[in-house]
Amino acid sequence: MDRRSVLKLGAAAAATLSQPAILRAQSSKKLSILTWNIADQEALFKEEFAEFKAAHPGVEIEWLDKKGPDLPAFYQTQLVAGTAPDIVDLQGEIWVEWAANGALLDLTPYLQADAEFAKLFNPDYMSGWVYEKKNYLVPFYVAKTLLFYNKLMFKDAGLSEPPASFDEIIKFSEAMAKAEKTGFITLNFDWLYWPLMKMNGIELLTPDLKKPAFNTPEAAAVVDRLAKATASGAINKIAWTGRWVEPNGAFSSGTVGMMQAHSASYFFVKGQGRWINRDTLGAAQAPGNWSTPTNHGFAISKSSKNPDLAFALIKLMTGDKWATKFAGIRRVLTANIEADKACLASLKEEDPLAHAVLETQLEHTDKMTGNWPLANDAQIKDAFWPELQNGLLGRKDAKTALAAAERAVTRVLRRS
Amino acid sequence: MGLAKPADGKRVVLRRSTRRAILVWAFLAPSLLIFLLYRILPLLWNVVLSFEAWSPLKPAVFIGLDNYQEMLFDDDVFWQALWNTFGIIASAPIGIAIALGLALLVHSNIRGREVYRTIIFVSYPLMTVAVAIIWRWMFDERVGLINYAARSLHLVDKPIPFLNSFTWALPSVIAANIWQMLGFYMVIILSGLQTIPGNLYEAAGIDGANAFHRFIRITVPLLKPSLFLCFVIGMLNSVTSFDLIYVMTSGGPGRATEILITYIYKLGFNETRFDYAAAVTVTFFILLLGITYLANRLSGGNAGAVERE
Amino acid sequence: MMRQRRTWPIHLTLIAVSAVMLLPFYWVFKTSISGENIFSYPPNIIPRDPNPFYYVDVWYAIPFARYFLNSVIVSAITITANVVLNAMAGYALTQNFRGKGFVLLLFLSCMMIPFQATIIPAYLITGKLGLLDSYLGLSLPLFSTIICIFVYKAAFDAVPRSLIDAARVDGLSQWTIIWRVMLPLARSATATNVILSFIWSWNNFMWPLIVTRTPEMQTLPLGLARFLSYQEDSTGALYAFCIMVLAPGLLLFLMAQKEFVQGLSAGATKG
Amino acid sequence: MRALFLLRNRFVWVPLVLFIVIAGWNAWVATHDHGIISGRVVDADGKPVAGATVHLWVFNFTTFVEKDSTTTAADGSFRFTGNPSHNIQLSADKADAGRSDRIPVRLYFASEDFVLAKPLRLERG
Repeated sequence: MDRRSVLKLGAAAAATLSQPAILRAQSSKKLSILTWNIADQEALFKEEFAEFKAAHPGVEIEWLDKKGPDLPAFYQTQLVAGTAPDIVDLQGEIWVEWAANGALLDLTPYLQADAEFAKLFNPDYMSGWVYEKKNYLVPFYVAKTLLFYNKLMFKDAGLSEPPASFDEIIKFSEAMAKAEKTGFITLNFDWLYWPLMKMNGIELLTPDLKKPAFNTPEAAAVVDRLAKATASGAINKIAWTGRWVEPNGAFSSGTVGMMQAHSASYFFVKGQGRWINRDTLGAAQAPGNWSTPTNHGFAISKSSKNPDLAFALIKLMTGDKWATKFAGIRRVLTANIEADKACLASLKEEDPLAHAVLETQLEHTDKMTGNWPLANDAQIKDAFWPELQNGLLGRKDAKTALAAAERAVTRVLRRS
Repeated sequence: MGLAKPADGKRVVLRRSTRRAILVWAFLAPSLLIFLLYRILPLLWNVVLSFEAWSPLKPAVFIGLDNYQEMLFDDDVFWQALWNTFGIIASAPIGIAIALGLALLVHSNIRGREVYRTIIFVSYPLMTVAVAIIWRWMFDERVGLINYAARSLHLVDKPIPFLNSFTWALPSVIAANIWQMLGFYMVIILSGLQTIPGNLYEAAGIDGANAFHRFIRITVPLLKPSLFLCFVIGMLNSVTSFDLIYVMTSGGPGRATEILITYIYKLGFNETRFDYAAAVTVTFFILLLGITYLANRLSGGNAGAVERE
Repeated sequence: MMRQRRTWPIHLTLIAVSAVMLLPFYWVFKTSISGENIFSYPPNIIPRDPNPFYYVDVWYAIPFARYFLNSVIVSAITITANVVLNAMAGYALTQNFRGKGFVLLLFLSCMMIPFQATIIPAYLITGKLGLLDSYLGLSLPLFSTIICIFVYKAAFDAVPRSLIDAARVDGLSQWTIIWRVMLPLARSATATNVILSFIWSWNNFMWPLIVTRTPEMQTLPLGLARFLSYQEDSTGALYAFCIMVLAPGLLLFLMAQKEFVQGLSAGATKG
Repeated sequence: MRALFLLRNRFVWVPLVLFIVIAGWNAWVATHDHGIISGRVVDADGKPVAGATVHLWVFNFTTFVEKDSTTTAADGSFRFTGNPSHNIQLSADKADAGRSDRIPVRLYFASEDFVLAKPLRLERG
């Protein structure tokens, strides 16, 4: 094989291989939608898209799905390259930063123009998507933390009711902890542990969100108690080190008394814990009814060429018909009032436990915490959490840890 | 794509030396192009960015050395990550030492050496993400094999939460890294051993030098190039082993396993601070360059793969 | 060669080490075929009622065949490119020419640039080339790798000059000499190139994550990563997936390991 | 002769073996994926039950949802066609004869033809 044929080969290969990208480059009436680790619903989405295309002939829809931790990285590279998907499904508070930086489209005009549609949703959840009086997202599916408890372990420890106060959480945990067993565990990403602080009246920042407010003697006392309880094994260490699989796995192994987690955990736990049924698993509100949401909502990229189409698609996907279908299959609440009613109604018979869990998601929606509209939420989290972790795991004493955290957070706040 | 035209003057009549030069550069061109596109340009991009304030949606503003200033004087995470990185670099020799020992054993012509070599090497080709998953679980506090073994042998009475403890997290990650690199080191060292003429040993044997002396006087000096190569590749492999830490601990607990590469990634993609991340990147690059240079000097210069006419 | 002595201590040590190297494999395999909840303690050493159902789950949980195909295609492209480009570069480096030292230095410093840190610009460049979300875009950054270049350089250095001169006298062109004389003699270097570039492209995680857009272009590592943060209990499936992802690499390695190790050794010492 | 020699090269025979195995497996799948699930329903004392309702539950994300149902024939046998899944459960009930517990069934590939070895046993209460 001589030089020329090698070159030909190379050229040919190059041509064919770069084809797809080039083709995708054109085509104007195209919507691309990026979802957050929910590839399991492909069938449903395909149906929805089909209906949408029927209503809007000539529109093609490109559906992308990325796993949780990877989606932000992906979306950012897309932003930089100016190829951001029209619609993006965002979790937690990550949207605020992009909204503040002008990556996302302000949906308020659309929602005002279509009051009927706006009314479909639970106002408390809806208000979670507002930054500087502008509404940037439409709820896709919602979840907030609750307290799961292992009734078997409660019985063994002579306990009947779920804890009604922070003190009781600690007391119960100590009562249940022995050998392999520990009393309490919590998810810790996205501020999901914050109810523990809030129920002790601790605030992260001053009301104007300009200065840290958490470095107080009270806070130090709380962190200290948590640290001591962790050291003694009353609280499971994984509460402060695990991410998703570890804490849920630990709880579903039946050796942890209580778990503070959002409703999505139920299905993971149910899948793994053979011991779980109506009589053995309890679902209650955390003391003070405080909870931290991790909601999913649809936003529209400002760079979108056809925002109206994009909003139309969001409307279709979150409207009563499809929201109901989605809630039914995925067993989640959507903040779409009708859909959630239907979902709960059907679950009451089919899966009373799931019903009990999801019911908590619609109670006390006014008592949500840990979801501050901060443009630099991620940076504050990265500054705050590792230091708090030092305190909780007894590497530093509570005071020093909080002081260090305060320094770090102040730096972030000063920067922006 | 990539295949540039080697313009060797078959038809055009040129002086041989010129033709050679053209051919050489033509042959180098494609590779150089790739490195230019995916290594050098990105590096320059980082260098420029490190003097600016920029986020994907805001225009870049020149801010001089502010990023570097913050990094050096106002960011303890950077220092933590830096020390951890050093820790990992320092661990490379451990792996190399073990590999050297194994290589010597395998090198002594015993039966089944091929089998041993294969087994020891087999961990290298594995996908790092998978390795990380495997080891995250080997180290697991409750059901990890290591804890299980330690407890059944009554070495410990309480399981050790390796990846969740500030003291153990980094060593655990390092162990996993060594586990993966061991075979690679060994093969390179083995090949080094094979190049050592046996008669040298015989001569030494006649001089009555014992095994240890032979090792110190003959083996080690002649292995320098291989050892250097091990160190450089091993170091680069470990300090850029992003997947491993990303999956095993993602830098935690606290910042216990945060190394520069993971920190750079977090700065960029979690905190959208590409400008600051660029500053760290540049520092990181200079650091690696410096260490490699030192290692080269220590191994008596011009060693290993660097250059050889 | 060292003096012969009792070999059983050596065997003992090596067997112990081998055990350490192999145990993780066994443990993962065991879990992937036994349905037990891995959070139960104590774990059993031998799998209880082994079954392949986790593998079935994986197969249907993601479009495995598609991801697999993508990985294979990308790897194939990368391997071809590596063999060709590295052989060329390696050959060039065997020649003496002005600026050689500089090139060597450049190559070496290129090794020091961590790829994770260059993702954004690399992404932009790939975008400019119009290669986003295409096989070529996925493999381009790995088209040429420094270590492999040195492996080839070493192999070519090993070719006796006399042979080449003889060929020249016979009036063979540079090109023919490379194709007909050098490459055949550098077989082990080629093996090394094939395997290393395969490993690197097959295991590549960060780059595909960023550069692929549509599900149709995803590669296996991305599928693997997806299992890490999945809603349902997928731990067993996760390890099944690990096995399924590792198998091809291991197979190729075991098949070509002899040439591979040779090539690597050559590169390491004569490099 | 040449061919035989080639077969001795592991880069030839390993892929070859793989190919044959895969081809064989696919052939098997292609001929056994009608999604036919059949079995029998008996009552507490093992007598076949006619006219019992059998439910086919299919795994969907985190839960099993009812995909299909049928009634048993005189000999207590039932037969589903077009089962799409690889991870299903079967249960039966009849007004006067009680209900069976859900039997999980794992298949080696989606919509594999399957015959339930142990009949579904209806229990009162």
